Amino acid sequence: MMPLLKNKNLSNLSFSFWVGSICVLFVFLLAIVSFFWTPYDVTSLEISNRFKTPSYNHFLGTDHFGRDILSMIMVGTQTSIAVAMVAVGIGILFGLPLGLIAAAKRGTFFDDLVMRFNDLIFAFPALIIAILITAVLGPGAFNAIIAIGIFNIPVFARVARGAALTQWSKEYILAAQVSGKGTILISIEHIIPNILNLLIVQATIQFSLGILAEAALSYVGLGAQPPIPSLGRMLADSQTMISIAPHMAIFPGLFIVITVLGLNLMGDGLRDYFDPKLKVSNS
Amino acid sequence: MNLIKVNNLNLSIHEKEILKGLSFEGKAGEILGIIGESGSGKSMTANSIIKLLPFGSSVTGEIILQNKNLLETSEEEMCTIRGRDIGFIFQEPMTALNPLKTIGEQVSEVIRIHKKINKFDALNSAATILDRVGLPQTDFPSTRYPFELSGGQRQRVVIAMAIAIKPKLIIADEPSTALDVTTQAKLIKLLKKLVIEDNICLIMITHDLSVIAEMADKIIIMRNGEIVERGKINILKNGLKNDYSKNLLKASNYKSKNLNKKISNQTLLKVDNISRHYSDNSFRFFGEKKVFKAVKNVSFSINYNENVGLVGESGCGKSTITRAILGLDPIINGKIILEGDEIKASNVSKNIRKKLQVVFQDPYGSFNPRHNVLKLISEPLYLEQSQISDYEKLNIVKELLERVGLNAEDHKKFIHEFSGGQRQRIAIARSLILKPKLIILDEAVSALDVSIRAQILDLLVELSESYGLSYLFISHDLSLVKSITSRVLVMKSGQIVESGNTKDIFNSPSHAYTKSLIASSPNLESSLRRLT
Amino acid sequence: MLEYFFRRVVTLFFTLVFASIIIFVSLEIIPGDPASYMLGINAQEDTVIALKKELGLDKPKFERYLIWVKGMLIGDFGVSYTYRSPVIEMVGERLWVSLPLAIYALLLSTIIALPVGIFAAANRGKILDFSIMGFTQIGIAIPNFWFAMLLVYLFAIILRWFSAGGFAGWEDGIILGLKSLTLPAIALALPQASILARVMRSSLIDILSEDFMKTARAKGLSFKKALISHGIRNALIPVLTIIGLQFSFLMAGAIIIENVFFLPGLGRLIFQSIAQRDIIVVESVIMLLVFSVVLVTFIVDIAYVIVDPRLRSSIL
Amino acid sequence: MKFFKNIFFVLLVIPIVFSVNAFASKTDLTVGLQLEPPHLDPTGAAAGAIDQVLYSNVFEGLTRFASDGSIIPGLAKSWDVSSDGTTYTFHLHKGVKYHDGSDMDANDVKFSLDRARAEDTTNAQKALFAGITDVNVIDSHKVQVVLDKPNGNFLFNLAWGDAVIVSEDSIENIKQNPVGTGAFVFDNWVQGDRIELKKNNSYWGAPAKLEKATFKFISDPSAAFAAMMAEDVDVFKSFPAPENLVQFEADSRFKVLIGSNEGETILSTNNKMEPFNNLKVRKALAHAIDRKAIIDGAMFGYGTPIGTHFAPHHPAYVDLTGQSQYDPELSKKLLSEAGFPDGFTTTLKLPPPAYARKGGEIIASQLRDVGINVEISNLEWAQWLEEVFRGKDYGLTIVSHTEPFDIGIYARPEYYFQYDSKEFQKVIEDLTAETNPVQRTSLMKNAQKIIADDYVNGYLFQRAQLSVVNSKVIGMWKNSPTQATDLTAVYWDN
Repeated sequence: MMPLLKNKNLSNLSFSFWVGSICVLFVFLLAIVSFFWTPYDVTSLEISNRFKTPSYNHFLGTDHFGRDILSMIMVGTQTSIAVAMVAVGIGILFGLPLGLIAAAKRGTFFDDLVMRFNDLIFAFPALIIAILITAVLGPGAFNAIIAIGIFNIPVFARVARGAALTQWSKEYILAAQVSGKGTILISIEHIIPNILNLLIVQATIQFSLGILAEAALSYVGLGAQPPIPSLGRMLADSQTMISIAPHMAIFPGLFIVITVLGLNLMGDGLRDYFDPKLKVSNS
Repeated sequence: MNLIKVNNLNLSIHEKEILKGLSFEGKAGEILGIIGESGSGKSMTANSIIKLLPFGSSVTGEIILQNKNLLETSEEEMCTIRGRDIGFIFQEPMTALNPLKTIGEQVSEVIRIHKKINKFDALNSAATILDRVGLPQTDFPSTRYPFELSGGQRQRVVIAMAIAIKPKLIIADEPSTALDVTTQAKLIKLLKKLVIEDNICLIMITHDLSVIAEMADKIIIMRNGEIVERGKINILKNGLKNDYSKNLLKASNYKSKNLNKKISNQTLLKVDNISRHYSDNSFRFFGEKKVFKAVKNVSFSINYNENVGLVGESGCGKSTITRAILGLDPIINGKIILEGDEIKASNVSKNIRKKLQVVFQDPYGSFNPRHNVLKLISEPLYLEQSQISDYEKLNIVKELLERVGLNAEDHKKFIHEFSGGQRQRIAIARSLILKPKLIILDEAVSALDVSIRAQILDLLVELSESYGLSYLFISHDLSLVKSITSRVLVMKSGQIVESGNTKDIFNSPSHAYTKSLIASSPNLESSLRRLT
Repeated sequence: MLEYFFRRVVTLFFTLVFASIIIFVSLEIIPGDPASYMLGINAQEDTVIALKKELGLDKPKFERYLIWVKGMLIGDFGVSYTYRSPVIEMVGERLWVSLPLAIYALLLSTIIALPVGIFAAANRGKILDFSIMGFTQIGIAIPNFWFAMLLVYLFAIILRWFSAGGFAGWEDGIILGLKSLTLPAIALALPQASILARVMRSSLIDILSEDFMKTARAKGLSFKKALISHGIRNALIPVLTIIGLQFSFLMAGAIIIENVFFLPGLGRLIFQSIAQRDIIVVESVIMLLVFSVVLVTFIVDIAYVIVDPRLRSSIL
Repeated sequence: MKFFKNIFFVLLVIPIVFSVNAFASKTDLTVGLQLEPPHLDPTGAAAGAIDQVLYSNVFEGLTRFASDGSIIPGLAKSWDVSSDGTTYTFHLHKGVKYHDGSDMDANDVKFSLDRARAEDTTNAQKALFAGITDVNVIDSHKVQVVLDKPNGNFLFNLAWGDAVIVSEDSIENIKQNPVGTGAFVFDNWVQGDRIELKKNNSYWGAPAKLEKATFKFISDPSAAFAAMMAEDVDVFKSFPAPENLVQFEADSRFKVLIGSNEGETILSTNNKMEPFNNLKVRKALAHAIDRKAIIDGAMFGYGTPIGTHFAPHHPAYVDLTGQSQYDPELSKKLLSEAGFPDGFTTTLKLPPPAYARKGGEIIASQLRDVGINVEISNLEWAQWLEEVFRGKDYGLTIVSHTEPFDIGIYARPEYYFQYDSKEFQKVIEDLTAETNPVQRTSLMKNAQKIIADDYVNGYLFQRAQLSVVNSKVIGMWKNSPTQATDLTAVYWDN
């Protein structure tokens, strides 16, 4: 990211970017802290202490097993972030090369194949495929990653291909070809750096979608398994208790919203920054 | 009586001064030429008159159209003035029309905005107007969509919209720049005709002095938002006082120092009967594949130390030939031979590549924006078999930078820090680094302002002499070819229709197409000669 | 045109064939089978085998695939393993919930989003635009099932305006039916409306910077009129894609919302059938959803051609 | 603003308008159930949901369960047993008609029993009929059933939903259109939503008091809560969210029925797997579990602790919970003795019901306290059946065994706990052959003790039968000796 920012002024970053960054930073910080410390142990239950409303001892109250909701959220956020991040990684790892090769071989059979493959995956309702995958492999964080990751592949393939195509039509690519550089070298040396900003923006969007997807999967019980807390499962657990302990439903949901909102705002801010044409203040 | 009078017009956008104290006026039946290079503020002048300015603009001064100060007119009233009293013609005919509406709808819309008239009648009068601008209903029914028309035809539609309710003032902002010369000539004729017939005041904005010289009655030369020269058109003939305008005139009338090099009679490049077809790759069930024959059986050769021009209008197949010679696209028959080695797209050896370089048209798109100049210029060194140390690389690049007229320390900078002309110098430096035998200059100076264009052409001439280079100089502009090539090839629809000694072709073209090309290119020299 | 149409139909067909293979194979490798599920923990091994035979599960995989595909081609989707009733009937009944819900949600989101998006684009850069965009960001960030829970909590448990779930059915009148679909439709529509409003806005802003918008102004149209007569129609093209995608998303994506509100729709059917290993139902429903996605894309493409004369001629 | 007020008003009025007829004497009842039956043939699937709707309402057997779990005559008004205990002669009620108007007679009984025990039957409880060697029609209302050996459970077996009498004529469409002899006639099934029954006006016995009964399927606990609160349903059988019962108890519109059912909830243990093949480890497991915490945490206090696999409301029940008191220190000691001072790692595979999922989390936490590291994986039923039940690929699992009187499963060494005790198998063999009630009781007590001594499984609790009922509804069963919602005697009190 740094080389992208090199020639630009950070003060051009929009207000929404900073708001988003603060949200994301806050959530990430909580998640990182939870590796070392949480206010309470999330694996030990104290049934007699259940359904406590927010108080000094438990900032966000306790759940139906008497666990501290703040601690649960901290660790749950960590799970969400990990799942979504790796899923985005999968998408980039497979999608980017596919898209780059398709763009380099534009108009060929391979290109067509990649595009048809994309269409095929897009034709499946995402959640249902995720359910199928977890039904085949069994529920769990790892399989949730695969299920979400698979849908990221065509997304990145499409973005990379589209962005790379505009680069391929530019004359500097011809100049590189005239300098004897091959497709792969050109893709690495010229294409990737020039489409990186689009990829970063897409990655933040997919990241936020991944968090939502992870929440949805664990809400239906297909995400990380207990005793690992996850925000989606906390919501699922709270559902029958919403009339007795609404705080159990409100806080985990709020955290999902903050995380996703933060990432989206950041992504938007970055997009405006990279592509001033879209900036609001212009014309 | 002046139709329009602009008094001390100042414009700033976001606190930045764009226009400084402009004053000028125009009479009915008169063509006022505003000329200036990019960034001179000429387009903003036009936009100020119709008050369609970007967010954050502030204007002071007076713009008086028929006793009404437009700057004090409400937006509501401006809506009734735009289109009715002021017609506007934009530069980009390709995008100036709404793609989803027929040309008839778009022309009739102007009428319907300003006159109470039903749709049917409006469409009928639109048809008449389209006929008047040279789009007769028989050939161009008003149910056509813009995409069904060529650039020149679209520009006629834009003109039709501008003159639809016979406004007294028409502002044309670079109306012919994006068009081929033959089309441009016809459009200029049309505009002149309309000015006379409707007694219009036409403000013609352009960067091209030769266009202005051919049609304008009065002229304003702008630079950095200021008027540097003004007067009757005949001031172009020895009446210019300002240095800048003198230079501009000189550059527009560019003649290179006479080419002073000995052309070898040995063949460097031989293009032998090549063809290239494009077809859409998609699988079809019915009918044959649509095949577009971009290049049909083209043959020519270039000798050592020879500059050859290749001229043709857009879409004639020039770029296809460039790509074929560079080995980027396969050809379907024929051979391309460089110093005895055949260039095949599937496998171009490093050895061949080293002899062949290229400079492209677009000074912005020709460089990877994320690399510094050192890396950009030294990229072709990839073709050198032997390792070149970074130190050596740096020295070569520094030397080249100075050779093309830039500062040696510029190697650290990134491409966005340079102007268009400087970029083109960098592109030339890049093409020289391997000391190639042949450089293809694909519209290499077309995107540059005239004054800079002259400098680059000078540089190219000088380099070709000192390095013993051969050029294949590709251009749509005959006048450019004339000055730096000794032989010229004229191309039309994928074929070479005429070729021969540059002077001979200019003096006595034999093919009808060449004749029309020469006739329609605006010729500053002859225009000036006509002036009194 | 005919050829274009024909080619699109062929791609559509191949997509469906591949989809059917993927669906069949993945469902084959899911552990568990419907026979043992139905017979429970006291069943004897021979009973399970007998039931498998009765259900036709003893046939080779490839043969079963062919039977399934052949059946679909003639409109016979087979008989549910657990319910023993024709799949097509079950799906048909569920469609009467899912389809109205999807349309309801789509209408809601379109009716809200398009004006909001246009409004924001017309006022871009102003505080109003800024706050609208802020709201849409929040709308996108809210997980719809959580939003659904909050709706239930507020409107069903606290205010008791709506029932918390279930579907009243259409027999007792359209109003009652719509009433039970209202909360789910709102929950579904919120993120969709947010996305749509954003797309509408940015698409319109793109169009506003086009040269022809300036032409329109130069003709004497006011900003508002130029926006309406030249901007919106051009800006609608990308919006159309999103609406198309949303429709298929709403059909399938309602799965969680249907669970929250306990609506007997396709999503619930699929969930339940996977749990019961009623493979033939799962296969057919997924196939139907894939088909609807492909079909909607197809329709959107055709709609493009109708809206955009450039495309109309390029495929002639 | 006014517009919204109007809408608000309309929305308020709609339910009032529709509930006007509630003031008249109500003869229709809506019963909420969590699970929808897959189809409507009680003799063709294990799903308890089928019996929940149809048992005794639509279909009847020769004998039937009474609300207290005792066996009473059904379609057979009486029976004779031969002295060797192998031949039963059933005397059928006369004038019994199927809902399609045809007569029910001895041939139907023969058909039903022969169908259930046939080679290629798909009856989920085929074992119930395993001992039958012959079914003979003596006359139109007399049937003789011959067993290979005496079976003390035989009349009990015939009371199961899987043994109901069906007609040969209607068998083909039974899954969609069940035709029985009961007090209610199947009327309509809106799949995914509800099943409607209506009163059988030509019922052979005491006619139903309700004209119409609707079973509405609401699987989601919070939706169930809301539906009940909104009085969309009048009765919720087996209410799925015990956490919400407090609110119903506090509300005079409702009453909460807390009864017993046959669900022994146990921590099933793979007895053949290391280290659970070690008695000490199993004993350590038993002492590591705090039943009260589980009942409180998973069932919100509703449930009875058990110390063996037997229903506490059964007369022969022995309270053996003292043998496996919560004692983590003892548990750790036992683990050390067994050679696991640092504990070990095992799997806990949980089926979908809340008692298993929530109980599992609690047990995992309790076992962690004594050093046993538990990896939880949540499975769907189909997966659970494949992996755990049939594949025996598990260390621990939690499941509720809902079949009535099912201690006999411990005598099956191939059963998924893989408990193989010759002593226990002998006791069950004797019990099956024994018809003397006193002897039977003593054998049952003995059986309970053996499995408790062997700590075969962790015995957690007997599930409570929790139903929420509109306080004006009279006659709902409190207990659930079998999965049934007997509506034949239910009525509205005005």
